[in-house]
Parts: sequence; structure tokens; C-alpha cells
Amino acid sequence: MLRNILIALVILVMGYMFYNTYSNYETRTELAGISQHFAAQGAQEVGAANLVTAIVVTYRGFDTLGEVTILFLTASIIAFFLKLKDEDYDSSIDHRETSELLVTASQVLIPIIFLFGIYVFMNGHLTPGGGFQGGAIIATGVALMIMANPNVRLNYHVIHWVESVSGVSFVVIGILGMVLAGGFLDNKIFGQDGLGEFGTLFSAGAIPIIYSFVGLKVGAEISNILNKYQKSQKEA
Amino acid sequence: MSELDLNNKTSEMLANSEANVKNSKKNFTRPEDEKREVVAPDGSIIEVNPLYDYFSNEKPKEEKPRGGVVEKFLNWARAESIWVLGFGTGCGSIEIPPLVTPRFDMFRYGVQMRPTPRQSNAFIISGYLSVKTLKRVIRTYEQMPSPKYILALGSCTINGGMYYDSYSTINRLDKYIPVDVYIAGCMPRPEALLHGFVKLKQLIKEGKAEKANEYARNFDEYKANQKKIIKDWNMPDYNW
Amino acid sequence: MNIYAKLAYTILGFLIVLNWGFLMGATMRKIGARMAGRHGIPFKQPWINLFKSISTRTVITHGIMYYIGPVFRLTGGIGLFLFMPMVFTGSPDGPWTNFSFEGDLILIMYFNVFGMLGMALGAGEGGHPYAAMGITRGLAQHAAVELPLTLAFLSIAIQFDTFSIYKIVEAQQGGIMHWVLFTNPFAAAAIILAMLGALGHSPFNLVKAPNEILIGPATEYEGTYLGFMMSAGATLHVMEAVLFMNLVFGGATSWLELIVKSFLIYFWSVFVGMVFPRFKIEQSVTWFFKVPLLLGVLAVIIFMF
Amino acid sequence: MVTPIFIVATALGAGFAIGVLNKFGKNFTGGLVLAAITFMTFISYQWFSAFQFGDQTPEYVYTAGFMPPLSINLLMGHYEAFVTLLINFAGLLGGIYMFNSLKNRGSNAQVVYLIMLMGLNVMVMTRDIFNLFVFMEVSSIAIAGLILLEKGTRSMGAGFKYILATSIISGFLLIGIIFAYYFTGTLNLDGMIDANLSGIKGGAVAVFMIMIAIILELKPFPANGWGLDLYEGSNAGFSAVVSAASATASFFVLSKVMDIAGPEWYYYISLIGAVTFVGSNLLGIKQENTRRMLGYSSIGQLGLLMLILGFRDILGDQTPYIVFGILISHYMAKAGLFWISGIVKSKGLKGWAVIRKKPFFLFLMGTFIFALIGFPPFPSFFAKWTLVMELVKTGNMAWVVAILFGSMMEAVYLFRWFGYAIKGENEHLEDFKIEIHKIVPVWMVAIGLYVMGYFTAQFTEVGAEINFIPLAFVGLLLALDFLPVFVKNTIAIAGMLAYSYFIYPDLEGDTLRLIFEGIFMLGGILALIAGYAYKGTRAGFYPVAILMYAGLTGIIEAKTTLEFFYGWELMTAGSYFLIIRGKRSMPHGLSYMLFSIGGAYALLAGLGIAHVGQDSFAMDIINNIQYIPYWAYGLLIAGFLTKTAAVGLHIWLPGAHGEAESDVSPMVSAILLKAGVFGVVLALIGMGAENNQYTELAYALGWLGAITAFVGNLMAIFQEDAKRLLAYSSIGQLGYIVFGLAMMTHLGWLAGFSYVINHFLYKAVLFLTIGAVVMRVGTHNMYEMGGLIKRMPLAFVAVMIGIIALSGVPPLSGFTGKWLFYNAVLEKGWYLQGALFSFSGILAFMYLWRLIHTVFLGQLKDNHRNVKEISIWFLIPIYTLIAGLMVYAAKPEWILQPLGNMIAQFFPDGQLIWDGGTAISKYGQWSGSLIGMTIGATFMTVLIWLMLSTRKAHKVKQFDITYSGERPERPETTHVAYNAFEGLYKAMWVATIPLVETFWDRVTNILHDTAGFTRRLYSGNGQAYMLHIVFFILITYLVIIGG
Amino acid sequence: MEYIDLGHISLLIGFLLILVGFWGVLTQKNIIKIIVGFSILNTGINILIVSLGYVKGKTAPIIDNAVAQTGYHDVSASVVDPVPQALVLTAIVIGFGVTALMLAYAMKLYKAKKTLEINKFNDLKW
Repeated sequence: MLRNILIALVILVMGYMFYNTYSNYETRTELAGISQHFAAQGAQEVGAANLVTAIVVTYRGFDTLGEVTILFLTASIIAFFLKLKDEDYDSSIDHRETSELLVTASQVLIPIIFLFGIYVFMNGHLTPGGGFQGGAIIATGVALMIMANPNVRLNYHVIHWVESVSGVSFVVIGILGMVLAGGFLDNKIFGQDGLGEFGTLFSAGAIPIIYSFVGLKVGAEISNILNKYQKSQKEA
Repeated sequence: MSELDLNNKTSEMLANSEANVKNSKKNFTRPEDEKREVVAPDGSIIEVNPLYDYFSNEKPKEEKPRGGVVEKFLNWARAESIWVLGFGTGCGSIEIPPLVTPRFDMFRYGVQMRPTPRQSNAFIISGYLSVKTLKRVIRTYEQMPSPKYILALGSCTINGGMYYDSYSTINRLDKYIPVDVYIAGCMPRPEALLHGFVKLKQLIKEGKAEKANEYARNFDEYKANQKKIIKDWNMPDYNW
Repeated sequence: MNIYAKLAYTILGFLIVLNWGFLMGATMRKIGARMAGRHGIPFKQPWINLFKSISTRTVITHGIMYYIGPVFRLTGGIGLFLFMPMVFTGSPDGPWTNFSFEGDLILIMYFNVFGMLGMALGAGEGGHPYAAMGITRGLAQHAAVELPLTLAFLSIAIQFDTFSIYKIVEAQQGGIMHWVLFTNPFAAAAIILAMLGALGHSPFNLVKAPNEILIGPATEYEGTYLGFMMSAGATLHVMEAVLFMNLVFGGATSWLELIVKSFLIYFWSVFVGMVFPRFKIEQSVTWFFKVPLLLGVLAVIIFMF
Repeated sequence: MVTPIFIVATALGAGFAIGVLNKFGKNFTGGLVLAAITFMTFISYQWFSAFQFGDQTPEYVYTAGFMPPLSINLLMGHYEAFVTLLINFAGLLGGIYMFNSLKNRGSNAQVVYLIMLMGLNVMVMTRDIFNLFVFMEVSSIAIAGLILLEKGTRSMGAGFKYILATSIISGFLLIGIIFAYYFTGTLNLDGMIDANLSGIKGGAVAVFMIMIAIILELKPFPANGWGLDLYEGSNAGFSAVVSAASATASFFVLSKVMDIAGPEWYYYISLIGAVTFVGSNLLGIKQENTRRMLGYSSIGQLGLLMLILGFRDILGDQTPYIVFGILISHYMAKAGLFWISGIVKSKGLKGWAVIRKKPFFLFLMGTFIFALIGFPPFPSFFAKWTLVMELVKTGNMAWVVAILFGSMMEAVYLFRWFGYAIKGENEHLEDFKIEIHKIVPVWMVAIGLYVMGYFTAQFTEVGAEINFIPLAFVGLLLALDFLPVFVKNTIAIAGMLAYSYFIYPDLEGDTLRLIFEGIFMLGGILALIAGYAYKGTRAGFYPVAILMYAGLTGIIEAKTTLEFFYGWELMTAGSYFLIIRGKRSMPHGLSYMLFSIGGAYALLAGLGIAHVGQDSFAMDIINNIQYIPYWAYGLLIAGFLTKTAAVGLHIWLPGAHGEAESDVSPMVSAILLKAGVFGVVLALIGMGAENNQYTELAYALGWLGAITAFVGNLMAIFQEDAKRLLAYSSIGQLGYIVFGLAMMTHLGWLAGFSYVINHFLYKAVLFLTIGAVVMRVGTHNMYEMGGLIKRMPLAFVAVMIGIIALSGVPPLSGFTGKWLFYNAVLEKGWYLQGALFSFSGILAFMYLWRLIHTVFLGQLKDNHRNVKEISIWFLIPIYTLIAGLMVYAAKPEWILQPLGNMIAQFFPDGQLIWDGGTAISKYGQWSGSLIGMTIGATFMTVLIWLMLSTRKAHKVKQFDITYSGERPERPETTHVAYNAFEGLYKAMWVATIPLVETFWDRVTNILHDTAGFTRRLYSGNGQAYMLHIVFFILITYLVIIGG
Repeated sequence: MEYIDLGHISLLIGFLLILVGFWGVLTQKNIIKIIVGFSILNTGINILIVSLGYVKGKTAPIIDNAVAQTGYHDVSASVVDPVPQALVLTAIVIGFGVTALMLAYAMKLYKAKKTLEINKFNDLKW
């Protein structure tokens, strides 16, 4: 109890600290700093209607690389952490009967989800969404699949391949950017013209390609993690 | 007895004592006197014979007087400076302390008490002498520097006195160590003791108090006698 | 004064000191006897003892150090004599100043130990436990005695601004009131008390303690060795007294004065010994750490301000 | 030039590709990872060498084809290149070391390792703060994963705590970053610096959150329980990488981000650093687990680096040099130690005794520990020196105190550990296996340390080759360590002779230095001659002995204070190893080392103060100290007094000297202690000799000397151990010397110097002889000896001459000192001290007699009946020294006159007047040779007389003593030896109460209790650790930003 | 109500969520609950990030009809700050990674000691 009171005090002091910050906040009425440039020039420079995507993939593409790396790392760590061997992926576990409703619905939904996911990352530069979102949506499908049938056998070879190839491709595109364009991860690898037309699908330089790889990779990673969690239950 | 025999005897004695320890406890050999082994720092084993190794293994020699005027002067000096070992060996030793009192005052005769045999030249054997004490007396006597004198105080030292048939006292002192002056009586009074000193001084001045040489001369005989009476002879033969 | 004359005077002086030492010893015994109502030893007794001792027919030796011990002791005694100005004649080069030009009070202080150290070594080789016990006591007591003594010596040295014994004696000439005894009473008092320990009579005679540890260091010594040690002892007793005489009691202008003063000094210690029984070593040590030490410190402190 | 972006590309490319390539097997993937790291290392090395040796300018790497601040950019500058090189190199070595561990965990673990390194590289290079955050997370997550290389709940718990802690930290960092962005409109570091974030209203809190998060990454005390668990719980190889690479990267990040915060933060960074350094080192002393202890040490070192970083404005141009020195030492040494800990596999400190079964590991471990503490020739030595000099110069004494205190604590536990390793029981311990891939990295960092040390030295005065020649000689002997003793001994002696010959022209004319150099060199050669008595290889002896002499001669030759301190520390290190060679010398070696280090730190501070307001580091700056000179001289003298073992600082000496080997005792006693004396002499000369204004200091020193003399001599009386007795005696003798020097008069110094020479001569004789006797009889206890005069007469004669000389009895040379002392005391007016001194001298008789009696006289023990005379190789130096003593006794003027002339430079007044062989002072006179002749003549006369009159003496044996008519039964019962001075003890026990020991015991206990109490904070509960972090943040907030 | 606008509200909510998250993290003994606490904490931070990019009365930074509807000709005058939105994307993913790792740890820890009490995992201490 005493401990909780103490922690409450700590939280209060922290609240006080946040309050100090809060009191310095004023709602902006116009953009400031680099965002002005992004808003004003971003679309032209990158050719993406979605400014966030422009920033994520191009301006701050290096961050995105790190982000992908984190997912990859997490998946790798969980893999060696949970000590899964290849045969674990093929074994089945006893589980409670899944409901008919779920099984049926999943059969209907999963293709749609996958399709939706692919759409989201393909159109990330035009509409709200992008590689991460798309990848996550795909993974949702996988999650649904696993829930509907816990003994489902995801082909982990495929997952690994997708993961690896898309990751390596991302890096290769980055390096290509250095060779062909202004620097690492420059999406103008198809030349300035390669930016294409504003508002069309295959435009905005390498963004769709990168985002596709990102989407695939994220989807694969998250699926991988889900798969591992699920498989490792046997051990538990 | 030649020296060789003596050595044989010594080793025989030692062998006996060893055998005795093994077989019976008749001779009361103490464990400290048995041979023992110690380990040297370098790891080798050293055998220690406690009755032999620590002691000088040599007979006392006869020291001839120089003779002439020098000897006369020295004898005078010896006579005028009698240093008595303060060692009460038996019942009569209670008669010695009065000598330092004003009534008797032996100091005026040049007689003094010394605490150590090394610095004494006179030894008062007082009263009966038990066999046990005889061992100590022998060792002390042999440690005193020559010339040295023995005063036997009381009848018991002459013939055993009232203890003549005791199993544990000796009944004739001069079989075991040479005596210069006997002071008869049971017990003699301090005056008699003083008289004994005067007699001793007289003997010294006359050059007749050479019993230390006599002891050295007849050492083997004395030793044999001593060993005869002392059954548990567990001491070195030669005391220095 | 040429060296041969000096040597002759020195040898003569030593003979005087030695014989005076024997006589003084006998006199003290005599006085002690008379106090006890006895007749006491004859005056000639020490010499007789000496002759008797050096003429024993058998002599033993425990080893080389046992052998050299008395030599150290006697050398210590003679050396002390050699480095001490004996009789004040008005010139530092006078006939009875011996070899005191070679050193000063500090030399005496440290050479004092020479004999003791040698004796300690010799007695040690004898392997007798009592000898070693006597030496441990002697060294402990010596340390306790030397502390007040050193303070008093320092005080006197400060007073006269010199370590030279000759100069200290010289400064005390010209009347009894010039003696350190009166000009520097604290130092004098410290010395008078501490010298009881230095001279080693009862109650501070536990080094020898006959019948307890069989006269301590000398317990194994006999015959000739003992004779040497008796000579050394006689010399040392006189020399200690002469040292205190020179430092506190105005020195001596003639042998007679020396004899009288050293007798009185020595008598003081015998006198105390007549009255008090023997101290244990820890009692003895703590005794010197009380009053004599306090006096010594006072004697020094008065010169610090 | 390969652009640095390839560091990222290589790592990621390889990492991602392994997912596909892992079917080629784990060895292949492991090799691929190592190849990638090698390439990364190559890239950073390439840049580093371009910066270091070429004139490369810093280069930005832009991404995405846009210029910052729009896009993320990386910077490859000189420091970045260096730090990434460090990280990658550590990663490479760690990768080799952990090859099997990683392999066992599969290709995933290998990938994670690679990516962790990549993350660290980007952390260093990036100039975008959000990018920094991302890659910080990359490396954090990777570390959290790699903790699991070690199996078991312990590492799992550690990993989880680590994640919890880093999550909180990253949360704060993120809040800080977003507010920073809000206020500045940029994420670029340079942009933020330009925007002066902390100056903007509300920006201070943003800065606070960023800064506190980055500081927390460095595991500041006390919010660092998770960090300790990380070090303890993870694989040893990985702990090393974390300690070397990750910590280095975090530190660099801090230095980078500090620019945003601005100078007002510097103070707080230093403060946190200081608290961390002191706090974690304090807690370190309570550790029994090696890994955790090293963790504490790592954290402490980072604290020190933080402290330095906070001072970078004040330290100015020196900052990189200092940081480099400390960072590189910590980097290499800590990695090496962690790696060794993985090989030895012993958790507890005591189990490290097993390391002795592979002796070269001891060498490695010693290298690392000495490098960590800051001994020469390692870089940290020079860095610490520069740091202290600069801090003192700018008046930051309190910081110096904190640094030195923390370093002291660090030395405590590291040397305790080292002591266990060198001396602990190891017979029951299982030997450990060495795998080649594990030992190679350790060797590489060890060699790296020496190389780095050499390079670091090039920027200082010590850089001269002359100072490395003795060290090279040490190295040679180390390399020849397999040879038998007599070869090495000959080499060592030849080397010292050659060096003496070589160095003599430099010193000619400088009597002061010549005397000490003579003692060090001649004494050293004589002591080494005794070494011929040893058989076998005597592994490790010669390098350390020569190391000590190298230090000693370094002190003498020092032209600058740095060289002096360099020599001083070398000597300390060498003598420590010499001392700890003794059989039971583990605790004594430790206390010696601790007192030495404490003294060295006092010295360091003192020299630092001396340097204030001076342009150069020349030795003569201590003659003219401008800033708080009282403190400076006080510190200097206190530092030197630890070596002379003045009372209060003496408790190390008896054990250290007593337990040392037979020929080491004279080295450390007769020779080594003189180094302290030399220091005191220098300090006193500095104090202005005759015109000194520091009379109070000298007065205090005088009393200290007198009390030391008293205590040393008194304690010597009650010792049962012959060598301890001599050791206490040394304390007393050194007390005389200090007392004499403190008088600051001509005579006082003459007396002091006469004692310096005398003590060297007779203490060497005594220690050599007793040491040789101990070698023969196999015991130190005097009561177990006795009667040895019969077996070893020559040794006896040597000891007898030694003790007569020591006791000061005329005619031998000891009296010289006494006589001079009394004259000096009278002149100076220090009567009471003089009396105490004199009393000490009288006390000396007791222990001297006891020494010679209980060892050589009395009863010969049965088991010593057949012992032989001491070795001829001991007799040669002993009798050479005795010849010296005799010459000194016979012709004191030969030595005292030059001494007097030398001292007259400093004290022209009150010189002795020499009339032939007679010395005349104001108060008296003394003629050494005449006294000798007189006494000799008397002695011979009496001796011859006695010989003649006892020529027939009968030689008796050992038990032929009067024993009340009985006879002794055993020699033991007849030998008065044990507790011989019982009576004196009863009278003087009050003075023997070990107040000093009690005092230091209390101090240690207080420290231990504090550490024991404080470390309960680290309850092992991850939640508590999070609470600590939050507390830390809030308290820092309240302090820095305020309510 | 000039003061309380959307930006302030979301900022406040963000801070409150952070505090709630901290409360959960610091008081809950169950590891899963702690992880939930972290999730809340992360969400709070994410809301914070997004709300700091808020510009009064502006629309999402996607150049389409919605932008035109704001009535500004200049795009930069009609959208909210895109940068925090980009950052939050990254932050979310990182949060996801960390949470996944924590959950994996939780599974392993539970397997090791059959408990999820955090204070049971104190093998390493002092």
C-alpha cells in the first residue's frame, strides 16, 4: 500500500512535469520548420500525393529501413529465443474446437483481407495507408487463419523467402539510389522522369516498389511472429 | 674399566633401556628419554637420542695442582672465598639459613651462598640423601668447576643414620661422591657447620682438599656405584 | 701531553677505578651487613673472589659468543672509562681526561649499552633460559630508565649548550651552588631517581634476582669468565657513578673528591635498596614512567619557553 | 573510399540475406557475419586512417537525395570514424570469441548480433535525432535478444529487466524528441543546435527528456540495476561487447546530443557522472561475483567519462586526449576481462585462483587491471594525469577528490580480485579449457593496450624513448621467462650494471640523486646476486623486479613531474608483484597496493596543485608552488609517506615485507622505502629548505617521524615473526629519517641522510641474512629457530654486525646517525620529539637482541641439526654490504663530508667542522675512526687475555647447563623466545593498542556497510528498477528544471 | 473556449494515457499487465506525437479533394504537419516490436518459473 502511495506521488510529480510541458503548448495555426517544405514541395519532389508516405519512404526512408530492421530483429530474436526447430512447424497441437462461425467467416474473409492489404500498400503513396499498414492487414489475415485453425501449416519457407528477398531488395534499392540517384534510398532511381505522374499508381519513383517490399516484409515478419507464438505453445 | 668398555656399557645401557621400554615398565623410562625422529626442513629424517646427543660425552679429567707458591696463594684464596651452592638436599638444610644471620654470620669467613653450581665451589649435602636426590646431587656436583668441595652434614651421610636400612635412602655417601668434611650429629647445629667450614679452609690451605681430582681419577668406580644404587639410571653419564 | 704519558695516566686511572670499584663494592656489602647487625665480609673479599674465580681448574665454554660475552662486558666497562673525563684539572687535555676528546655525552650514553649487548649475546649462547629471562628484564628496565635519563641529559646539554662532559663539568666549577643539582633541579632529580635503575640495586635488581633466576645473565658463567665480569661490574659501577657525578654533582677536581662523590652516589642506590624489596619488571618499568619521566619532561620543558 | 553507408548496407544486406542462405549451414552464416563485420571494420578503419594520417575532412552522407534537414544525414568525422572503428573492432573480436555461442543459437542469433553492431554504428553517425532513436531501439532490442545467448532463468530475467528499462527510457526519449520537433520544427541535430532549443520557452523540458534518456542509456547510478543484471546475466563474450561497443556508442551519442542541451547541462552531466563513478565503484567493493563486479566497474568508468564530458569546455583541447585515454583503456581492458571471465567460468572471485594454472592468463589479467586503474604505460595513466592536472588548474578540487576516491574504490575491488587470482587456494579447483578462438581476442586487446599506451605517451613528456628502454628490458625478461634462474639473473644484473654505467654521466655532480640512484642500483644488483640461490625458472620474478627498478630509476632521472609520477607508478606496480609473490602475502599485497594507490593519488593531486600557474611540468615547479602551497606540500608529503610507512599509513608494511620472499624483503625494505624518502626530500627542498615558511608542516612531520619511530620500534619488540620484526623495525628507522629531514637544518638532514645510507646497508644485511636463514629452516617464527650459530656462524656474524650497527652502539656506523641526531635536536630545540626518538632507539635494543638471541643463540632445535650455512649467493652480497658498513664505521668522513657539502646547498648554516676524522659540532665532537680504534684495541687486549686464560676450556653441549640438578628435556622448552618481553608488554600494552589498524578497519567497515546497505537498492525486481529510473528522472527534473 | 481545442485535448489525453500507463507499469505485479501498461504508455506517446502535429483547422496531409476543400490554394497552408504522422508510424512499429519481444519473454519466463509475478525473477540482484 505504502508502495502504491509512493508510486502515486511519483505519478503526480510526473504529471506536474507533463503539465509544465503542456502549459507551454499552443495549438499551431500554421506549419513551421521542415514541414512547410514538405507540404509545399513534397508532392512535387517525390510525386506522392500522400505526404506522409513521401516522408516515410523518401525523406525519412532511412528510418523506415530501421523500422523494418526492428521487425526483422524481433522476429529473429523470437525465433532463436523460442527455440523453434523446423519440425515444430509441422507438428500439430491439441486445441479447443474452433467455432464453425469463425472457420466459415475466415474462409470468406481471408482472401479479401489479403487483397485489401495488398491494395493498401500498393496505393500507399496515393491514399492513406502504406507498407506497414498493408503488411499489418495481411498479418491480420494470417492471424485469422491461425485462430480459425490452430494447426494450419503456414509454409515458413515461403515466409522466410519473402522476408529475405524483400529485405535484401529494399537494401539493394537503397544502394541503387546511391548509384543512380542522389543518395542512399533516393527513390529517383528511375531518373527524374521516373517520378511519373501525380495521382497514378505507378508513379512517385520507387515508392510503390519500396512500399510493396515493405508491405511484404512487414506482413511476412508479423505472420512469422504470430506463427512462432502459436507454434511455441506446444512447448509451453 | 677402560673407556671402551664404558662406551660399550653406555650403549648396552641404552639398548637395555629401549628393550625395557618395549617389554616392561620396570625401569620407569620416561617417554621423553626415548629415541625420537624429527623431520628436518629439507624433509630428511633426523634421529634424536635424548640421552646422548645433547650432552658432552667426555669424562672429567684430573687437574693437577700447580704446586709451589702460586698454588699456596691460590689455595689461600680458595679457602677465603668459599662459595656454597644453596641446595638443600635433605632434612639438615634448615640448619644452613641461620648461617647468614647476625648470630652466626658466615660472611666474615669468606663463605657465601651462590645460586648456581657453576659459580660455587662448596656443596653441602645435608642429612639423609634419597636415591632420587642423589641423581641431582651427582649432576650438580659434576657441573661445579674444580676445585670443589663437599661438606656432608649430619650422621645420615656417614652411615645412613636412622635410615640405614631404608630402601630409598643411601646409607654411605662417600661411595657415590667424594666428601671432604663430615660434620657429625643429628642434626649438627650451625656452629658445627661453621666449624666444618673452618676445617675445610684448613684442609684447602694445606692442599689436602683435592677430592675433585680423586673423583675424576676413580670416576668409573664412582659411576658404577652410583648406577648400582640408582635403578632407573636415565641420565647422561657425564655431566658438564 | 704526549700519547704515552696519556696512556700511562689512563692505565693508572683504570687501576684506581677498578680497585675502587672492588673496594666500594665490599664497603657497600659491609654497610649492608652492619645494617643487618652482621659483621659482613672482609674488605679484601672482592679481590680474593677475583683470584679464586680466575684460578678455577676446569673451565667450560658453550661456544664462541659465550666466550666473547665477558670480553664485550669488560670492553664496555673499560671503554666507558676511556671516554669519560675523570678528574677536572682545568684543561681538557689534562692527565685524567682519558680519551674523552674522541666523543661526548652521546658516546657515553650509547657505549653504555655495549657491554650489556655483548653480555646479552654471550649469555644467550649458553642456552640457559634464566639468562635470557634476565636479559629481557634488563633490556626492558634499561629502556624505562633511559627515557628519563635521556631527558635529563638533554636538559643538561641544553642548559650548558654542549654535549661535552668536560665542558659540563667545567661549567659547574666554582662552588656548590653551580652544580646542576641546584641550577637545574628537575634534571638532577630525574637523574637521581633514574640512576637507581641504572645502577641496578634493589628494588631494581630483578635482572640478577638470585634464587629466582639464578643471577640471570651470568648464571652459566664460571671461573675466569666470572672474574672478568666481576672486574667489569666493579668498573661499570664506578663509571656510572662518575657519569652522574660529572653531570649533576659538579665533577671532581681530585681523585679523592671523585672517590667521595662516587661513593655517596653509589651509596644512595644501596641505601634505597636496603629499604625496598624487589619490584616485578612491569612495576619497575611503570615506576620509571611516572615520577622520573615527569621530572625529565619538566626538565626539558622549562628550556622550551 | 567506401562510403560509410555501406556499413549499414552490408550489415542489413547480409542480415536479410541470411534468411535465405541459412540452408548452407551455421558455419557458413557465421562466416558471412564475420566477413560482414570485417568489412564494416575495414570501412571505419579506412576513414579513421584517412582522418588520422591524411587530411581528410569530415564528410556528410545524405540519404534520399535530399539535403538535411529534410532528409536524414550521417556524418563521418574523425571521432565518428574512431568510434565506429572501436565498435566494429570490438564486434569483430566479440564475434570471433562468441562464434560457437552464436552458432549454437542458430543463424538468427548471428543476424541479431550483426544488426546490433549496425545499430550502434548508425547511432554514432546519424545526425538526425529521430533516426538516432530508431537505431537506439534497434541496438536495444538486439541486446535484449542477445542476452539470451546464455541459457537459464538468470539471463532471461536480466533480459526482461533490460527491456522494461529501455522501454521506459525510450518512451521519455520519444516524448523529448517530439517536443523538440514541436519547438524547433526540425529533427536534424545541427538544426536543433542552431535553433537553441533550450533557450526556447518550454524547450528546456524537451531537452531534459532527451538528455535524461540518453544519460540513462549510460546506466547512471543508482538507476542502473538493469545494466548490472545485463553484465552479469549475459554471455561473457557479449558482456564484453556491450561494455566495449555499446557503452562507447552511447557515450558518443551523449557527447553528440549534449550540443543541443547547451553548456548549462554540462555541470549536471559531470555531477551525474561523478555520482555514478563514485557510487558504482563503492558498491563494487562488496561484490563477490566477478561478472557483476566488472559490470559495476564498467558503469563507473562510463561515469568518469561522463564527468569528463561535462568538463569539456574547461578541459578544452585536452578533452579528446583524456577521453581517448580513458575510453580506450576501458574499452580494451574491460572487454579483455569479460572475455577472460568467460574462459575461466568462475562466478565467485575466489574461484579465480584457478587462473594460475595457466600463468599467461595472469599476465593478461594483470595487464587489464593495471590498465583500468590507470597505471603506466597504459593510456589511462596519461589521461588521468592530464585530467587531474587540468581540473586542478581550473580550481575544481572537489571533482578531483571525487575522481580519485572513485578510482581508489575501483582499485580496492580489482586488486582484491587480482589477489585471489594470484594467491588464492587453487588446488581443489578444476582447470579450465582454452579455445583458440576465445583467447585470440584477449591477446589482441592486451597487445593493443600496450601499443596504445606507447602512442598515448608520444603526446607527453614521457614519450622519450629513454623511458621505454627499461620497460623494453622488462619485456625482454618476460619473453625469456622460460629460462633457468641463473641465466635470467645474469641478464638482469648485466642489464642493471649497463644501465647504471649508462646513466652515471647524467647524474654526476648531483650528489642527492647519486646517493639514491646508488642505493637503488647497487642495492638492486646486490639483492639480485642473492637470486642465484634459487633454482628452477622462478617464473615471473625478473620482469617485475626489473619493473620496480625501472620505476625507481625513473624517479631519480625524472626531469618533469609527469616522468616522476610515471616512474612512481611503475615502481608501485613492480613492487606490488614482488610483494605478492610471498606465500601468504595476499592481504598484505592488497593493502600495500591500496595504500600505494592512495598515496599516488595524493601525489597526483599535489603535483596538480603545483602545476597551477606554471607553464611547464619541469620538476622544479614544486620548488615554487603558487596556489595553496600548504595543501600541495601536505599532499605531496602524505603521498610519499605512504611509501615510507609513516605511522597511520604503515599497516601494509609488516605483512608485505614479512611475507615477501627472502631476497625480495631487502629489495622492498632497504631499497624501495628510500623512494618515499627521496620524495620527501624533494618536497622539503621544494618547501624552500632553509627559508621555508611552512614550519607548521615541518613541525607536524617531525612529530610524525618521532611517533613512527616509537611505534615501529615498540611493535617490533612484540613480534614473533623474524621478518615482521625487521619490517616493523624498518618503520621505526624510516621514522628516524623523516624526523631528521623534518628538522630542516643542516644537521638534521645530515642525520637523516646518514640514516638513509645506514638503513640501506644494515637492513639489507639483516633482511638478506634472515631471509636466507628462513630459506634454510623453513619457518619465519623465531621461536621455532634457535641455536643456529652452531650451524651458520657466518650468518650469525652478519646479523650481529647488523644489529650493532642498527642499535647505534659505537663503534659501528649506527652511532653516526645518533650523534648527529642529538646535535640536530639540540640545535633545533625539538627536545620532546628528540627524547621520543631516543627512547625508540633504546627500544630497538630489545627487538635486536631478541632477533639474534632467538634465532642464533639459545637452544638449537632438533630438526635444525643438519641445516647448512646460508647460501653463498646470499653471503656474497651480505658481506659486501658489511664491508660497506665497516668502511662507513671506520671512515665516516668519507661519506659524511660529501653529504655535508651536498646538504650545504640547501642549508648552508650549522655545518659540521671536520678536523681530520673528527667531526666537531656546536655542541660536541666525535671521532669515528679514533673511537673505533680505541674500542678495537681494548677489545682485542681483553679478548687475547681471556683466550690465554681459558685455553683449556671444555666445549660442552647444548643441554650441559645448570638446571637445578636436572636436565632439560627438549630444546623447545628451554628456549626463551615466545612472548619474551612479557613484562614490558604488561607495562606498555597501552602503547601497543592497534589504533591505526582499528581506524582503517573502521573505515573499511563503514565503506563496506555503506556499499552493503546501498546495494540492497538493487533488489532484483524489474519493477523496482523501473521505479528507480522514474525516480531518477523526476529528481533530476526537480533539480535541473526546478519546481 | 479558445483554449480548449482539439490539439490541447488530444495532448491532454496523450499525457493522461502516459500516466495511466506508468501507473500500470509501476504497480502491477503481473508481467502481462505490465506489458499492457506499456502498450497504454506507447499509445499515449503516439497520441502525443500526432497531436503535436496538429494545426488548427487543417486537414490530413494527402493532396486530394479534402485538401482543396479547405479553401487554401497553397497546399502547405491547408494540411496538418505530416512529419509527426510519419514519425508515429515508425514509433508504432517499434512499439509493436518491443511488445512482441516482451510477450515472448513473458512466455519464456512463465515456462521457467510457472509464474508471472515480476518480483519472482530476482535471481540477479545486489
